[in-house]
Amino acid sequence: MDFEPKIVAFVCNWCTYAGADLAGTSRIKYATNVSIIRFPCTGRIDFMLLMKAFENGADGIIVSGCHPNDCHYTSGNFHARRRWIVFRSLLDFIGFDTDRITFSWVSAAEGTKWANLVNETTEKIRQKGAYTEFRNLDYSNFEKINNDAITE
Amino acid sequence: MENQTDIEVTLTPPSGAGGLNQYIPYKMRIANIIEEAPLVQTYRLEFIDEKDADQFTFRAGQFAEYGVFGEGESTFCIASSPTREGYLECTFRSSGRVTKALANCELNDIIGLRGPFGNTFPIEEWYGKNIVFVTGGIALPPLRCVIWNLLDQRDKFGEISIYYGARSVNDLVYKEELEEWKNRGDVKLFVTVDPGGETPDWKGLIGFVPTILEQNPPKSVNAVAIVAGPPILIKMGMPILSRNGFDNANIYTTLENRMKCGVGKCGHCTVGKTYVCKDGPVFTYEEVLKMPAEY
Amino acid sequence: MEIKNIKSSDIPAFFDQLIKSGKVVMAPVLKKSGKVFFEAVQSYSQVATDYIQTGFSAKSVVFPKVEVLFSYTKTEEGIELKDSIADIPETIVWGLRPCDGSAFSYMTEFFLRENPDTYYAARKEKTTLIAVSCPKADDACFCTSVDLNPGSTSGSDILLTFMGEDTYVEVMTEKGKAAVDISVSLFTVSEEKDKEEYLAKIDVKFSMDEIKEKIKNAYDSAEWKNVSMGCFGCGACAFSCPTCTCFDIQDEGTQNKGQRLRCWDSCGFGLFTKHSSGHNPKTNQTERRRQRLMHKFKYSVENLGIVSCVGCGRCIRVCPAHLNIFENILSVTAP
Amino acid sequence: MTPLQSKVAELFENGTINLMIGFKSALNKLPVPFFFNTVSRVEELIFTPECKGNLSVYLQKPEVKQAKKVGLLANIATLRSLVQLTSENQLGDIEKTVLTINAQNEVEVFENMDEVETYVQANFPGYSEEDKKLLEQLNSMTRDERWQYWTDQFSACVKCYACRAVCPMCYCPSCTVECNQPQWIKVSSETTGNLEWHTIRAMHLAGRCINCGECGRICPVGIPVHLLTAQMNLDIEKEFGAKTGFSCKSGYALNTFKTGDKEQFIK
Repeated sequence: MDFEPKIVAFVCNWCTYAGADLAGTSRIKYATNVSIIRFPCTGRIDFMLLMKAFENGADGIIVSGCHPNDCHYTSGNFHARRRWIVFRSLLDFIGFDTDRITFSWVSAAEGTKWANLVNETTEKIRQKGAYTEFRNLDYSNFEKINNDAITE
Repeated sequence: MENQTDIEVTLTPPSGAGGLNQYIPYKMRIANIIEEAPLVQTYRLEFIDEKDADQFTFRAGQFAEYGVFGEGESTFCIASSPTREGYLECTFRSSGRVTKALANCELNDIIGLRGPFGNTFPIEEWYGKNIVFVTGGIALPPLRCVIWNLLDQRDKFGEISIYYGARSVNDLVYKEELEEWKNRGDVKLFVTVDPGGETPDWKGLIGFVPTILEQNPPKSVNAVAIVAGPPILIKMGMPILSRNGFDNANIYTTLENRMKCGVGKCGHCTVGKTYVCKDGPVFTYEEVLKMPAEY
Repeated sequence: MEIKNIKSSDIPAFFDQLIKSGKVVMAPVLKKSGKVFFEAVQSYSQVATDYIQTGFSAKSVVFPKVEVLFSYTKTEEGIELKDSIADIPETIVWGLRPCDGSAFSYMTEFFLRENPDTYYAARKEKTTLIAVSCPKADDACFCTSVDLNPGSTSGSDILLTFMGEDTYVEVMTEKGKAAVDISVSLFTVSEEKDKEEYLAKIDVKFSMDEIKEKIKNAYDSAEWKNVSMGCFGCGACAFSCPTCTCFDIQDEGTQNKGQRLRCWDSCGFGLFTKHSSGHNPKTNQTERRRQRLMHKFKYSVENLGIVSCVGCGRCIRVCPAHLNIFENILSVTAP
Repeated sequence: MTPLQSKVAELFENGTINLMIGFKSALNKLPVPFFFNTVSRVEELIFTPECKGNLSVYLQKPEVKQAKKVGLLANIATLRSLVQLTSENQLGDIEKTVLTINAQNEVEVFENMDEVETYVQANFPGYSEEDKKLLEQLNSMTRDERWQYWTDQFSACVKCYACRAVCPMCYCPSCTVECNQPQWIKVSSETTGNLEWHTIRAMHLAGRCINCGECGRICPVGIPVHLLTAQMNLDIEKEFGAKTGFSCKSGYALNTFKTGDKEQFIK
């Protein structure tokens, strides 16, 4: 069977979610691999949620919200941006495959951009393959435990 | 430490839940759910495997580990009486991860049960004596097991009195059974609620359990008292009974500490050198006085 | 007990025979961090020889940091439970110190005397312990104070003592004999020798009998606060301790599939005793540290007749605050 | 009596402090934290180059908070933590007297946090040579090599949480690892969960860590965990120009923003 990547999108309610909605109502076709999780604001997207998504089987992640200066709560996305900069460089320092997380600004009017973003991300992750590197890290070699049950 | 002797490592299966392995639970079906009070529920559990049901016996005072697969295990007493065969009942309040998951279970769901663990109330030694129960809040369930055990052989005991209190009228558990005990005529029942917890139509007593106990002191002659409750009630209730002339060896309590294994290995429940799970949970006041107050 | 001799130059050959027997061989390995830990090895060249004490004890062979108690799968008929006792491998532990060996005696008493623990029993049954006596020691070692010494055979199946060209082999048990028999040609029968000159010299810090007596009344000592104030409440001492056996039981997975695990736990953690109601019987670090020390020197004596501290000194070496167990015990038992 | 001891004795006698936190020597020669509330024990107090521990952690202890007037013997790392803790409003309710021995080997008593800040800024420590070398090594590795390095390190972690316990910046009364609804960090110790724990720890400390290096120094399995936050601090200083433990008013770099923050990866 061909590999179908699982993509989880963490999006803000006011821009990207509405943008995805617009893509839908405009009948733009895009990859069905994405599962959207709606947040009140990008400022609410905790980095731990991204880690948990990878742990539970995501192969790629999209994080998206309002363009700078467009935040419904004025500054949520500015805070988020700082945090992403740091988080991304931390992941990079650990050797985590940061290419699997796509950060983007998608406004409520950018239905096409959203569709393209999903398509591109899906294609990129399809090339990369399943992200087992992270979720199938063995229990330490001292006591090897079958970890299959968890990552189903 | 040269005096250590190597003991033979035996591979004989230890007897525990599941017959072979004390960490493997019995599978139980939830046969009935009763809402007792806000966040408090009683589950009636039946064995899925009849062999397990035949093998399983317990006595008043023992507890078990109730497990929700994927969430973990939680410890509470068996609330039904061993005289009522064919099922087990447990009453719990949702407060942590496991109890919340347990509360979310539905009728006919399968949960795990390990046990019975711990020691028991020496009910045979109490024949012919007057029995006093002192308890509060969610601590009635462990004593309900004893109470029904005694009531089912009512003629063997003298006077039975029950002091029970809760934060508010709504928080009283086993409301129907309290009514039943009140109407039996052979049980002296003092039901109280904490000041401020009463409703306009509340006819019972108002006050904390220790206060009610001091105002209506039980007779200590030929009597046995059993105290169960939150740690504060145990720490306050037992001295009151002792002052009222109860012999310290005749005041029983059932302690409950955080537990994980139930068989005296995991170390969570220790009170000094004592493992509540295997040396307890039933202790007399005499024994409690010798232990540090780590409960 | 049998006493044998092997040429020190033949030790690698003996070791390789053990590996060839197909069992998992755990031996001390020098890690990048400069510390020595037990690890499964494939050849004698990986084995560290110049070390005082391994960072962690070998207890994880019989009491792993994470053990699967069983796995569960939801099926149409109900729930299927499966334990993995049959998968436990035969294991040889090479190069543990005599103190660790006697820690196994304690653990065996603790886990198997009453309500025998299924998993410990299964693992211990399949484990052979080949100890090596200590040629040197450091400031943290105090086995001689807990009535052991750098050449104690207690708990081990075989004890090796390097004596220059020869290595003195004390075969204590049938399991030890079986391990020696794998390469029987390498061993010759030996007369009993005095190991003393090849063993580390460790000062006796206190008299165990005196401490046992004095600690009976130590619970209320005001010194507990002084010796515990520096404690951060981490689990380093408990996890590195060869006789700390407390554990937590945790489920991992979904409602449909997953496993129940038992993981190491430490009485130093604030959550260890905390009830879900929020009540905590041991409210502060003083009480928690008292529990740990009293357990080692008093409670285990009362419950099993054994002092459960073996004087390996690990808790002293790993403690972030450098708290010193024997110094603390001396303080709280001081009149 | 050393000058330090007589100074502390003086502070006790004039009622400035009623609890002193310092170091004393233990039987195995390593300095242990030393808490005393009477002048009679002052002669056990020491301060040597081996006293690397960060005593500011103890200021969060309930027993210490109760004492109200606390004397604290501080090395430069401790002083930096005090500065950072002050900027995070964590030291409000403790009346503390901070002492150190400066480069000229003189006892210095700080009247207030401004003086501590001035001292810290004048003596601001850089990274140790060893850490610099390791960071350089790691940064020159390929991504896969770094992944290999860190997963290998984290597989050894036993989740004793000593790194959290010794950290002066980990002052939350209830840590994420203690929350089990939901269970963010697995209780069991296995590589994925360990990696998550160290990532979340590093993120929570990024821009707040004062580089004392305690967490790496005390790790019982020798994981250089301090490098994670050390690297984050370098990045944050480069990106946002914020220094930790430098000023009592600097705040927390991730708690603020500039509209002009630059990045290349958001499409």
